Amino acid sequence: MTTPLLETRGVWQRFGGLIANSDVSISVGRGEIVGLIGPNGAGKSTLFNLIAGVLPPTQGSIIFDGEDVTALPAAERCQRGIGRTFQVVKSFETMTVIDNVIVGALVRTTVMRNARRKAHEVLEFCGLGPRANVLASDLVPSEKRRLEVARALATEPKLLLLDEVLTGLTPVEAKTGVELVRKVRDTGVTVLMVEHVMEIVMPLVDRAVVLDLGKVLVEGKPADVVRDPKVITAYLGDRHAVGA
Amino acid sequence: MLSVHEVTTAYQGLVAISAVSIEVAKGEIVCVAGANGAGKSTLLKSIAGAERPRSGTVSFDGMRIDGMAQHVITSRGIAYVPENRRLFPRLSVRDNLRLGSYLYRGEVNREEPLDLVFKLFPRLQERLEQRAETLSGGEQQMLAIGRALMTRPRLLMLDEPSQGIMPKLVDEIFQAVKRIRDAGMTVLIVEQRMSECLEIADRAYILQTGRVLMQGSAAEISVNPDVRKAYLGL
Amino acid sequence: QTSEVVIGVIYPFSGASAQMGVDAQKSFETALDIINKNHDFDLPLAKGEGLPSLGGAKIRLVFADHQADPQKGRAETERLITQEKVCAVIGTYQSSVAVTVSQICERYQIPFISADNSSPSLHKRGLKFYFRAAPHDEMFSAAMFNFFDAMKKKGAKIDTLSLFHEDTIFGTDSANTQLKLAADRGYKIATDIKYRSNSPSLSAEVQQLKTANADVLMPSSYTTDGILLVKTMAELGYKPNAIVAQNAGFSEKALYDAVGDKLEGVISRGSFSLDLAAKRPMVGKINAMFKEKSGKDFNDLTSRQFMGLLVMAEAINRAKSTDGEKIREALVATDIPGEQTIMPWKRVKFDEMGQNNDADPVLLQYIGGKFVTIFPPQAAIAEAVWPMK
Amino acid sequence: MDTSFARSRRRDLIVAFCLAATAAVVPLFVKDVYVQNIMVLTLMWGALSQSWNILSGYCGQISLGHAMYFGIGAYTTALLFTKFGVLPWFGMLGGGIISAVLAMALGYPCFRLRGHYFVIATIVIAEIVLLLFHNWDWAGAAMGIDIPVRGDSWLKFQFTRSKLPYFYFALALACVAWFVTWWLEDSKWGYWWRAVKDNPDAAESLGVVVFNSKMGAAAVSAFLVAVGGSFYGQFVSYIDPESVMGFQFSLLMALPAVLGGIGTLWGPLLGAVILIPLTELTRSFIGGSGRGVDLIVYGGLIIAISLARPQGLVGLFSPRRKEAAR
Amino acid sequence: MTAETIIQSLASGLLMGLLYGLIAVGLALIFGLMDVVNFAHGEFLMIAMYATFFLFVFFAIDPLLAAPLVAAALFVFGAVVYLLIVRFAVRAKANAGMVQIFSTFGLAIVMRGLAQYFFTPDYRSVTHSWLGGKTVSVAGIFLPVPQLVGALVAIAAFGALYLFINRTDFGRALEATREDAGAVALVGIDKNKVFALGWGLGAALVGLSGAVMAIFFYIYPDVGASFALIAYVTVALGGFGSVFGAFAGGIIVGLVEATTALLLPPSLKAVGIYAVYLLVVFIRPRGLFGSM
Ligand SMILES: Nc1ncnc2c1ncn2[C@@H]1O[C@H](COP(=O)(O)OP(=O)(O)OP(=O)(O)O)[C@@H](O)[C@H]1O
Ligand SMILES: Nc1ncnc2c1ncn2[C@@H]1O[C@H](COP(=O)(O)OP(=O)(O)OP(=O)(O)O)[C@@H](O)[C@H]1O
Ligand SMILES: [Mg+2]
Ligand SMILES: [Mg+2]
Repeated sequence: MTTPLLETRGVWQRFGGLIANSDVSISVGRGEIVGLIGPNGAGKSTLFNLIAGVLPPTQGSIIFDGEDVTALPAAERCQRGIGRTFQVVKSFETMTVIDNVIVGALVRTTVMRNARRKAHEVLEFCGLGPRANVLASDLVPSEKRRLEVARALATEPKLLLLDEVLTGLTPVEAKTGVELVRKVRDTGVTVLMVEHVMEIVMPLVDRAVVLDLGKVLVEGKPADVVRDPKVITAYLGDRHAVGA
Repeated sequence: MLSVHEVTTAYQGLVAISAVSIEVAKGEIVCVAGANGAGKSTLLKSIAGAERPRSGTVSFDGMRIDGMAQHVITSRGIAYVPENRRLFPRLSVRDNLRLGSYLYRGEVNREEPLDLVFKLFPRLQERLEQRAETLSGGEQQMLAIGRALMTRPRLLMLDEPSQGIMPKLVDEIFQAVKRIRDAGMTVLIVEQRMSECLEIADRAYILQTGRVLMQGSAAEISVNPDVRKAYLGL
Repeated sequence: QTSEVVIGVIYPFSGASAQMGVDAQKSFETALDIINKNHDFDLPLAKGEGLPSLGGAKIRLVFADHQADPQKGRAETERLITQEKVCAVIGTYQSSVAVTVSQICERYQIPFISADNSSPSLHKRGLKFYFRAAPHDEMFSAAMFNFFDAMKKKGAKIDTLSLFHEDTIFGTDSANTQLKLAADRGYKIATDIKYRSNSPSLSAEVQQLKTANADVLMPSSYTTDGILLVKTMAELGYKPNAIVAQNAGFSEKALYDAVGDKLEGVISRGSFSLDLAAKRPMVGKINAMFKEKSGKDFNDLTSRQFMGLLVMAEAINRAKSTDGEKIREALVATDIPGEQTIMPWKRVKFDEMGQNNDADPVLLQYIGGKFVTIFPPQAAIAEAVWPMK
Repeated sequence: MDTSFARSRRRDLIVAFCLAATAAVVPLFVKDVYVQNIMVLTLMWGALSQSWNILSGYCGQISLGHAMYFGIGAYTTALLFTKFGVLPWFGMLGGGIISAVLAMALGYPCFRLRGHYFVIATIVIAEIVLLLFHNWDWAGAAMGIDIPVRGDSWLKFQFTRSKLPYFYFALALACVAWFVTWWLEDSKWGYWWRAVKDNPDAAESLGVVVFNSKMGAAAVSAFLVAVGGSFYGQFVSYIDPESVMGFQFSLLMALPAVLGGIGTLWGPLLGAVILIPLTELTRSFIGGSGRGVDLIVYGGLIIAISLARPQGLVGLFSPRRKEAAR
Repeated sequence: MTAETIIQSLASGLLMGLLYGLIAVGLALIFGLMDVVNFAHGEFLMIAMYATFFLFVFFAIDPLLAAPLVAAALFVFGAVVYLLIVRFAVRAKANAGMVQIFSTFGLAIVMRGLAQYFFTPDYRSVTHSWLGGKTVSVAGIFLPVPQLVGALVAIAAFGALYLFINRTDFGRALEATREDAGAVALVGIDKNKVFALGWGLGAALVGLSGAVMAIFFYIYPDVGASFALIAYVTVALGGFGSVFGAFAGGIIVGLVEATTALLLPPSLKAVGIYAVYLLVVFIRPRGLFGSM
């Protein structure tokens, strides 16, 4: 593997007095599935926002695909291949599901026919095919999260940022979700995901990065990470100490 | 305490739950589980008055509450934490919590449940002045539960409270639910994390495509082989 | 023979100037009464019923609302002509609407009497079917300056003028005329204030008037602004030497109801004066008829509207036809002596542009709660009180 | 799935063609100029509202200052013609281009504003321009511009009595505005605009350059509205600031779209077809009373329609909407 | 231009500004805080002025005494308007903003029509009142008493509104309902009651300003149009969500208007106000003190 696909170099984010990210340097290699975990409020979603270009970092830089994208706006980063979902879903409520996805597909093509075909493919892939013509506002929360993924996939990203898209699933359903993410990776997409459900994270990710209080706490193979006492005290709690 | 009898609720003609009956006795923790789209949330909405059942009755403390306005139902002692939380995004954490005790305005001890809330979620106490919309996902969930507790409910209905909560806290939340029950409240909880939930629940219902598939004591359900296969993936 | 002659009357009946339309309606109805019923007045068509040379045909008026919008005025005129089959049109209060209404009348060759528009530009557009029996602002303003000249001769100090005018056609036109006359006759313009009509406040404007403190304040304002102007002047302690107003608001009852106590001695131009009733008793009687309908005395506007219909009806009667071209010819030939009007005019006779240059304006002064004619001398019944109050 | 979508698009086109063809022959049977006048106004307001709808309906940037573009179109044409003898057709184009450029220039600072701040900015800017025209002597100031009509001429686009040429122009304008909307609706822009309207943050994350999308919508919208304004100036042959730039024109432009269905293909035309004849008829037949009854009726209907069908009347007709709602 | 002119202009501007503030205070509640568009604000003012006028004509009640009565009447009116019309407009799922604009715009037209029908389009004035026409003069600067009183009422009204919004649970409930009308039921708040009260209060404040305005302004069915836009700009300039902002907005508008009239032809007065609004929001997109 050559250069990593994504690198954050000493990234800081402050909100007034609150430091949401402090000196975060992580890297994600091509084709990896990396789990970003950590306590509530650790700064995971904030880091996603910095990578996707919603906010400029207070300090530090973001390197994507070998180039410094720190100054680029979100739309430009999407065009370069960063796809993301929002933890608090942001569907286009007055549009149908398929139209939501078409918006994503239009980054890569301006031919409507192709965009539409692409959108249908992605919807089938995500299991939303039957809901294609429903208004997004009529979806239930779990479907909306899947729509977020579908939309992001339609932009044909090189890097996909998934922010808690597999929550609220029964363990059985979660397994299908895990399969889905694997399939995504198999199409050549690198995945950086936030998830709190260990049953999902553990089997899925190649590597896990643990954030705590805005800083990288530990980083490594998932099996090692969950055994780390620091992670257990800060994040997992006792039950998982035993379980893992 | 709560009795749902043959309730059917539909969205624009599309039936989401049909003839669902459940009972919750005082002091119980009852868990409702089921696949995505089974109708769990719809059931809670129908009880809370957020959706109007097409038929069937809902009684609380022996009084029919179906058809009542949602705010009246709340004032009768049912607190509902919806799946999407519905915080007041541009108000501060403090104001969100204060509004929770709106029904007790003017009373000296209106802030009483605050101790419990802060004990459960110390993070909220640190963030009192922050706008709710800028809280992290998990913090928002904490605030939603905290706000519901401020209404001093007799029946607390939680829709997937563990969603977006870190593992350490998930256990704490379930323990908290137990404590809440011990503090005298009754809890109706919808959860996907069935195994954890069943550990604290007294009884459980399983919904499938809008109907009650199974019901029984938590212990029974958790050892039922079908359940273990279909829902726990074991 | 036609038993009915239909005339279109187009005014604002809703919106900010609805009151003008409603008053106009009453005035036209008064004139209609006089034409269609038998009255013993020395006015054209008063005696006998209807139009004698059309076999006693009665006149019917169709009112249309133009809402002060030129496009609507246009559309309504077209409707009146093509659907209601009117043979003549009278309007419009707002000059901007008169522009389009007269255009349409021209296109359909239907005569239009501009009863109460005073913008001088209107008759200079080379329209063949446009007629105005009443004076326009150049004539009115000329009368004012004639008056100033006369007062100066008598020793009054009149050197500087303050113009205060609103920003629609009426005010702009009026001010332009006054500026020109002032330059011609050697008066100095102390300040020329153009303000936005229906402003919520005029304090800044009044403050500037006060600073300029000219010998004469010459407002061209509609009723609303007139009321606010006078109140604001009182509040800011500005008492001008004299006010000579370009009519409009300053001939409206509403203004004097509101601030009449502060206006003792104000002078306004006009084409009508009730004190004419002393010389011509029928004026008083007709005024009474109007007052019964509207609760108001005739003022400058309503009297002109009244005359507009009479002049038109008289021409139709002479034309012996409801054909537009024939009526036009009859209008061109109109020659009604001043005594057969309710106005202090010499007579009604149109020049080649359709303007009646013999409609002598008068200046009226508000004294003791009513208007008295003070100028020109032949019409005056009292000496001007100068300075006011 | 795909084909059903294509089919409904094609159906829209066929329906539009049939409607336009029917409309084109109507004046051959309806000769009454008053009725023809109403038809011209209906088509014109339909076209204007359709154009407004592009920026405000599809892209969600509610503008209540579009009268400004309308007025600029009218003034450009009238000034060029009366001062320099430039034919109205060039004036139309010029007015359109000036408006489009102005829309983008103003968009630059304004599109940062959200919600009511934006709406009020649009109102206020239009009001400033109105006041400037009111005080601009060269452009006639309050006196306005009286466009001399010498006789029927297609070249000078003026006709003394006949409404037919105006009718066909208005019809063409409505068709163009409709077609542009139809065409853009299923294009990159159409999707971008709707995305921007629903959730700009999400749109941005999907590669939509929100700012450019708004600029595009503003330019197209302003251009078409200005052409409408040019037409109106020729049609009325007299313009003054109040009668082409007044705030009420901005509201009137929005109203058909809102009543018919904002952000929909057919809404503006449907709204105009109902609203314009209604306003004209109420004014003509009950307005002359001077008692304000026409206002009560007109206002009452606006309240009733906007409350009874907040999503617009178009939902009553369109099968596609129902499908979507299913 | 003398110093006296400038001082007088600024003093008048300040008083006028407070008056604009007074007219805007009701709007600051409904539009600024509750985030509901009321295009009929000017017409609310119009009926308040008529109410004052008729109380004066028929019962010889001085506008100053009439103020509380008018406020009470308007309170009822506002609440009724909310319950009969606005309630449905805010409920609309599809394009709620436009539905609010146009249902209240329709209401404005109806109100004007009704006023014309019942009161005729005549221009009315309260001819004599305790304060009308009175002026105090301080060192050559004239301060009209009605406007002075208006200014005091404005300050009091803003103070009361500020305390009300920031110190009471009702104020918080109002904000919560604005944020998510569907969610307030979760804490036992009846959104219709809260908003009806909010509208009632907003209208009552308009009632106060109407009574003050009637002392020195003319009254006719379209009078509201002169003030509506300025009131909107005032609220937006100060920033949505801020009571203090609307107050400051009013003062700024008054001062800017006075200053512009000194520098430009007075017919362009309003341009100054509008330009300042644009300038402010281009620099601060949330207005001066806005929170939303
Ligand atoms: N705009 C903001 N202003 C102030 N504080 C903010 C803002 N955005 C985020 N924060 C704070 O920054 C911290 C990090 O938030 P973030 O959303 O990144 O957490 P997270 O790791 O995603 O947590 P979770 O797992 O609960 O979603 C939180 O404490 C949050 O309250
Ligand atoms: N607002 C709505 N409009 C239309 N259909 C809806 C709506 N809300 C829910 N439904 C439908 O009703 C059914 C039941 O939904 P519900 O939200 O009750 O399921 P759930 O069991 O809570 O699922 P989840 O685990 O995803 O929360 C689903 O098929 C869903 O599609
Ligand atoms: Mg997060
Ligand atoms: Mg659910």
